[in-house]
Amino acid sequence: MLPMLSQLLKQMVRKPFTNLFPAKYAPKNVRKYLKDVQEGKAKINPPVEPPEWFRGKILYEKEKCIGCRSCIRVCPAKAIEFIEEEKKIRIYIGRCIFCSQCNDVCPVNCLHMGKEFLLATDNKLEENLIVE
Amino acid sequence: MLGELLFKTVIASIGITIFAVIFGLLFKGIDRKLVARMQMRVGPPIRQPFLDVIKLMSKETIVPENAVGWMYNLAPIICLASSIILLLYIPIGNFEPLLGGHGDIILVIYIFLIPALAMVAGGFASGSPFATVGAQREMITMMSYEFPLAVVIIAIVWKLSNIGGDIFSLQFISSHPIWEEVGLLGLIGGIILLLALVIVTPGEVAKIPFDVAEAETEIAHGLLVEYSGRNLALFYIADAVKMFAMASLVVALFFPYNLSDFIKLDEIVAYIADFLFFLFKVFLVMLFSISLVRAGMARLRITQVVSVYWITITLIALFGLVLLMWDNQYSIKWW
Amino acid sequence: MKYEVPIGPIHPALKEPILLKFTLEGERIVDVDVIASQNHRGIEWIGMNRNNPVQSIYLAERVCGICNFCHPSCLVMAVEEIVGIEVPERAQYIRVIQGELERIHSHLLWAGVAAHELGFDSLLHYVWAVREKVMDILELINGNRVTKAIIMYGGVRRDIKEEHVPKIKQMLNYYKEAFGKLAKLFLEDKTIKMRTREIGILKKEDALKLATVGPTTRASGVKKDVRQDMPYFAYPDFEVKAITPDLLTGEVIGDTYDRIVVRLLEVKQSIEIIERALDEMPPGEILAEPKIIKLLNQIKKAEGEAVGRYEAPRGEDIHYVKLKPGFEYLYAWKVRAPTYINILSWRPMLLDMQIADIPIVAASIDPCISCTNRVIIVKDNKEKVLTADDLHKLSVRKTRRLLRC
Amino acid sequence: MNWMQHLPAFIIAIPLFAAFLTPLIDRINKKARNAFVLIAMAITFILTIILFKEVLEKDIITYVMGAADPTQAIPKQAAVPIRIVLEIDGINAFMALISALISLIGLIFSFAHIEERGGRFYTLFLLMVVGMLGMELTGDLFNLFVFLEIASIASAALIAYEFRRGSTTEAALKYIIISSLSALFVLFAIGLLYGEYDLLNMAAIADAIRTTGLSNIDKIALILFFSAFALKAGSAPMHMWLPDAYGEAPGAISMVLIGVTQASLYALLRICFTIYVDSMHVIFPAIIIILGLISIFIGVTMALIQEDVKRLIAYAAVAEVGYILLAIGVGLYGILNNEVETYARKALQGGLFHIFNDILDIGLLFLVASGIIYITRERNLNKLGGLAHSMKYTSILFLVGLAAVAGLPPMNGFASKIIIYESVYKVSPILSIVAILGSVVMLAIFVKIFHSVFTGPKITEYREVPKLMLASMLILAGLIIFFGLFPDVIINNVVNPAVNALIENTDYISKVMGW
Amino acid sequence: MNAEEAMQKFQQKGYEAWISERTAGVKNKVKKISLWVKVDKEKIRDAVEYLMEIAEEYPHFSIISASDEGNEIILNYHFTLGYGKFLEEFIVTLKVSLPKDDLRIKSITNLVPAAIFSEREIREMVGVEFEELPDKRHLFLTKDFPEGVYPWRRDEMGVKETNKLYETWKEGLE
Amino acid sequence: MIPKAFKRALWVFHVNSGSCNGCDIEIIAALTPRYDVERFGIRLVGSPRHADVIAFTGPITNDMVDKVKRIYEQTPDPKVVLVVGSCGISGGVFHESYHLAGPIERIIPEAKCFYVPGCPPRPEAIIQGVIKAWEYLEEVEKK
Ligand code: SF4
Ligand code: SF4
Ligand code: SF4
Ligand code: SF4
Ligand code: SF4
Ligand code: SF4
Ligand code: SF4
Ligand code: SF4
Repeated sequence: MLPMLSQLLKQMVRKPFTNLFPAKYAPKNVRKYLKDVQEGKAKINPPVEPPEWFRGKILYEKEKCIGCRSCIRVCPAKAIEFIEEEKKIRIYIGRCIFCSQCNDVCPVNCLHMGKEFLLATDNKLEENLIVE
Repeated sequence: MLGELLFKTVIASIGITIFAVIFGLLFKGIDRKLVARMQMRVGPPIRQPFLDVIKLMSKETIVPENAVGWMYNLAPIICLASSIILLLYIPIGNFEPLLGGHGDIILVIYIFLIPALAMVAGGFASGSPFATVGAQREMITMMSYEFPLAVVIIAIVWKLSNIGGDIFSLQFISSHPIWEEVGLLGLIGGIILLLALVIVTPGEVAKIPFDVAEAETEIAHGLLVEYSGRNLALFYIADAVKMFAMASLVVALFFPYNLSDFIKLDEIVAYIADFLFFLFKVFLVMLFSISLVRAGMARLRITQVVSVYWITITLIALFGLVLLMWDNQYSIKWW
Repeated sequence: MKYEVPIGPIHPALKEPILLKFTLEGERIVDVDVIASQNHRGIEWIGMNRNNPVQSIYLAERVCGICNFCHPSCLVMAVEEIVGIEVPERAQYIRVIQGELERIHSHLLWAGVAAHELGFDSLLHYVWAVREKVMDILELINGNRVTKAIIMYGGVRRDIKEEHVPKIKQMLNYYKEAFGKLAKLFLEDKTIKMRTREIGILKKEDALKLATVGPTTRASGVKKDVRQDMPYFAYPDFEVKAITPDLLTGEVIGDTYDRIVVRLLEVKQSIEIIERALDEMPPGEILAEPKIIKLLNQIKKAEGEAVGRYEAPRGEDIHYVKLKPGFEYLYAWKVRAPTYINILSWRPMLLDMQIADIPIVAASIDPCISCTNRVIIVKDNKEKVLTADDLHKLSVRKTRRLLRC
Repeated sequence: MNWMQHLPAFIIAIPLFAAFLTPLIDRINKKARNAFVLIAMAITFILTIILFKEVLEKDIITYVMGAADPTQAIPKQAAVPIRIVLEIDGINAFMALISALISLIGLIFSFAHIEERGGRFYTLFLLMVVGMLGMELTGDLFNLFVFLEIASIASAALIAYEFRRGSTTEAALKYIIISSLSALFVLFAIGLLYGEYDLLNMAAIADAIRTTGLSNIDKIALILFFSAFALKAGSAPMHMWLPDAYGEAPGAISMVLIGVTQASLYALLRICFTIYVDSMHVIFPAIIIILGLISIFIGVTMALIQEDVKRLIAYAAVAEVGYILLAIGVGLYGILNNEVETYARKALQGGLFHIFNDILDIGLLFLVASGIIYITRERNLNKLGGLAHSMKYTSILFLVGLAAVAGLPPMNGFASKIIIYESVYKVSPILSIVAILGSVVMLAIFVKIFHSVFTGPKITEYREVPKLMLASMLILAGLIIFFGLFPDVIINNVVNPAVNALIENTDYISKVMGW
Repeated sequence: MNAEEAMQKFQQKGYEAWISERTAGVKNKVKKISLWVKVDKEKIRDAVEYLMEIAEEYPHFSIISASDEGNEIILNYHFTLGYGKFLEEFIVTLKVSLPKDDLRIKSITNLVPAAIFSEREIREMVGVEFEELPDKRHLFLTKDFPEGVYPWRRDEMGVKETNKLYETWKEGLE
Repeated sequence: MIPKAFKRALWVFHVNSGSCNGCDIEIIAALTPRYDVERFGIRLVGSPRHADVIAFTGPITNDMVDKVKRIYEQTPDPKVVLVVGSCGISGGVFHESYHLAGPIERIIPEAKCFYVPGCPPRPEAIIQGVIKAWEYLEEVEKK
């Protein structure tokens, strides 16, 4: 009649399914914790491993780019801007929708999807979010 | 004498308030943790309710412009105060209830209504349609569970009246566990009554499947929809205290046994052991009648709440009562 | 008291951006109105005025983030028909697998949300924990848990590699096991039954008249499924049969419970389809024209119109596309998501039900207002001047309320 | 002290004279009239207190109108009392105290809004008080009938006081018909008894019945008395006139009318407990209990569907009468079964205490409702709303009344109801359960009214009710809370003497008969 | 009844009708069939009624789409027929051309209740007036959307300016 | 004054202001066992009055402007805004549509926003957005 009850009692004694990213509970002092992590004193539980084809923050090999603007033409979000002076491009990650279409179209393969995805910020134009 | 009395009252009320808030929130934390573990999650730390309360206290307290200000602000205070007062009447471990005395069992039933009423008043006072729907639902729920609850309590009292004494006091009831006064039929009756009370419990503390008044997905927290900051914190604590008190009441009515009744212990040790044992009993009651039930069921509709309580549970409880009554005539001892 | 409860307005995406206004009397629903401007993002307009067809694939993907494979598929099929692009066989199979993976994820998501609407959070957590498995597979083969970005005119953009196959198979086995448990938890639970049986009934005639689609219509006994009636991709090879609740329960009532049954059975069906597709998948190319710029020029020259149809998890998707030579954009584009048409069925389902039923009945067509459908208080304009007439109305309302509850 | 001997006579005489003087003073000055009426009423009230104390100390007091030795009930030359005799024991002193108190409060309330044609109003008011007190103090059946008639006629006139609203006249007519009907019953019953025993004095009749046993005529008389007083007390199923009368009466009259109905209740008590108790069949308490349950049920369910504030409260009053009947019935049942100490005493305690509480609680609600009607000129619940924004004190007072009626601690309603619950379950647990449930439903009803009248958006700006109104409500609320907090004080000092009087009925007879 | 027969029936009735096809499937090749019927704007209700008459089950209404062709607006009423059985379904599209100077047409909601959303949408998006349409509020556009602007039109009544709000996001908040 | 406990008990009100649902389902996913943000004291609440964080998903459509403003007003101070998804940050794929009213900081300039880019972002990224908010709250705490 209430099949969930027995299921719950079973699950209660089982190990939780949770991936403890970044720590089990909220640390008392986040900034100290993050500093400790940088200094190697504390450990961060890693996020679920992203797979091989993961579409994260774009990597751009600027030297290889020939300024053909194909990527700009196909980008559905207009996340790519052409820098006239350098004949290169600039990608705004805050606009990008991670479709990787620019990767496919680039004739010289200078764009790749990286694996970085922890991009949260309070400044949407910060350095980390602009790829040149 | 008056001075002493006053002094005692003040100390007692401060003491009981601190006790109620701490243990209420602690058990709420345990409840949340338990439910989280049942759902394969890690869940919040056990101290989370304390954090929630501290946070809410520091937040802005908005009074919506359609609300009746004084009532809107008064409701949470009354709600919390009456929840705390409950604990003055309920025996805790080996400690006698601070206020107890004649008639407190009925008093407790009524005091249980007051937090709910305060919430209803608060809901009406907030002047939002969702709060109004919530308040109406709360009233209906209240009327529904009160019936079986009354049956259970009266049945116990009626049974105990055979032995005489101050039967309308909780202290008396908990020092004369019903199980010792009944024969086989009465034992079954007692178990049935316990079952009814266990089902009344989630209704009394407004938890799934009877939390229609606050149904989040339906009416966005209903009654509480307009509350914020300090007021919300008071309701939050009141909810926790009420949950603790209700579980304690179940313990007092049906499982009043103390450890020291079975094992010989020193006085102080006995008090401590009994208290811990009491907490353990409360924990068990909460696990089965609140945590497990709220995790394991879907919310009912208000009409279903009414029919479950008025028909199903009341019939069950009445059946228990009838068994207890027969028990006198066809007494078969079970021990 | 008669009062209006707005549900939404945070609705969802696509074609069906919604604010529902329920008129209630006490707890009973007496009228339902739909206001849909909240979520309108002008998708067709963007496709017709700003985007080239390749960009529009990603736009179509975001008509709805939940089933983000169906809209692009629909668009792609229509354009392929006009331009006359032949899709490689392996790509057809990959499309089927993607579509069915999405169906599993979407139905499980729905099941969780439905449980949540019933106040049954443990079930939400359980189902979503189970769902993580398919999310992992989707991330594995697509690179993102949600948006797939996989389909392209003339094929798919990424292959399913050898090393992926065992992982997918393992997932399928996991789901075969989980299915029994899910069915038990959903279909045997007394409280769920109390809340869904005989609730939100859509009769077969209404289902036909209101042109409902997908599980909503199948639960009412209409055997309608694009995969069966007019198969696309590689579906003709699988001979899919439309699922109706009588397969399990022996009768069709058309209530919310039946909709749960249909969706659960469809999960099972999807598992079988994926299994066969993996086994039978032919080798070969996956994209007819890998050069995107060339492809764009080819589409730019094409002329014609076509209708793309796709059986999405929530029902049939339709895209009408018209191309004209020399036109950089789609000349005309009309998107019809399933919820667009299913929403009409709320009215017959909800009339005379209670407030408590709104969430689950509304969710039962899987409108993707799902978790967003928490009711938000939209307060009346602050300076509301009450006239004598208003007061009269107020009193009439109150009378009714008092008489009723 | 000599004048103390005449105390009972003064209690009736003072308001009676005041009633006749009021129109005269009214001609001179309205303020003076008000002061005069107030003083008369206050004196009466003080006298009832003194009387009560006297009864406590001296036991039963008898007073014979116009006799040389007014305390001697039976004149030397006769074997039985023959003149107009006032006989006071715990129970009627208790009732008189309540009646006088409630009249005083009602009067204060009335000052706030009765100005125009006030002379007539206050005369009627005082006459009603006279009737009520007379009924409660007399020891003679025929006098009882006379006072009953005085009270009925005065009340009917008061109900029709706001005759410009047509419905008041209708209610008054209904009331007068019902009253005459019951008076007729009473008169008939008196006639029967007089014919049989040649007696009118209650104690004497009781004595006679006791010695001769219950004859068929006695039985018929009992049934007649019973129906008449139950009708006047507003017990279901004879309650239909009550909502009309209470609902249409102006201001505080609704409240004082409760006193009048309770005077009938007193008469019922007197008949059952004093006259018939020894030879009564247990069917009678059973009937009383059943009537009590029906009253609770009907009161609650009918209250649920009312739209008029005062009518709604009137139905709540029916339910409250039900509680009283329930307790009294159980008490009587216990006495008949010789279970006095186990539960009958307790039940009677609860019942009598509840008489007091009922009048305070329902009275407070009536006053609040009248205040609201006075301010808003609106009595339909559906058209009221949002008053708490502007009438803070009134709404708080309403909350007090609400909690009291619903029997929530720490109000007096709880104190008496708990005694009722604790005693009646002995007869059957179901009685307690129904009683508890009745209060919970009542609570829900009043919360709903509270919502529809006081909360919600502000519709119109209103002022608070006048100060005098607030003052009278405050007195009631103060009493309610005091009784709730210290129920023992009241039970021991006020209720218990009355209970004793009911239980020890022979004392009454023997004292009056001069044994 | 298959698409061929339906086409003949419509042709007999004097409508211009034709069929387009597309193959699908890998091992099991099947045909997806669309039937297109040209309908005069006065006859739209007749055509829908006729459709209902020849269909075995209630014809499934899908959507109305629109395209702006310069001087005229073409409305396409998409239906599907013969659903429920493997491979028997086909699409029927009724094409109606409306001259821009008289954008009025009869509503079909009395025949097909499901069309109400579609008609409301077409009404607000391209400015076609549906006679006897029971509900004339906006469906997707806000209530205060400017009068006389129809997003799907390609003439001067369409939306010409693109929304520049999101172009300035880069410059920060000014 | 913000107490230390504040950041460990954030209650979130989620507003879909025109999103495609992609981000919304990831927010829900963050609540479910795999990610379980309740560990951090985070709860999704049904009324803005209870909220400390308002999570917006999607670009703001014309019709949502009022509602967004009102919800922001109804939320008691202190509060922060979490913008989940690229389209909320910059319009993403929907930019230039006639029916959009601009990014959130145009509508409520005084809000303190945290952005989580991604389309949709992974639940972990949303958690990281919360971590950013914690850091900010800690800074405010000090003052
Ligand atoms: S990934 Fe897509 S959205 Fe991002 S820059 Fe490349 S094409 Fe544009
Ligand atoms: S397509 Fe590649 S080469 Fe061309 S501009 Fe973009 S990045 Fe540079
Ligand atoms: S698809 Fe429809 S609802 Fe969605 S944005 Fe485009 S026009 Fe609006
Ligand atoms: S199921 Fe329907 S609404 Fe959802 S994404 Fe797919 S096509 Fe869109
Ligand atoms: S129907 Fe719901 S899930 Fe599907 S696209 Fe629309 S909003 Fe999203
Ligand atoms: S309820 Fe779920 S699907 Fe709907 S918007 Fe929220 S997250 Fe997305
Ligand atoms: S969307 Fe609403 S109902 Fe669903 S989890 Fe969130 S707050 Fe609860
Ligand atoms: S960011 Fe992407 S996934 Fe998220 S709501 Fe916007 S379009 Fe959808």
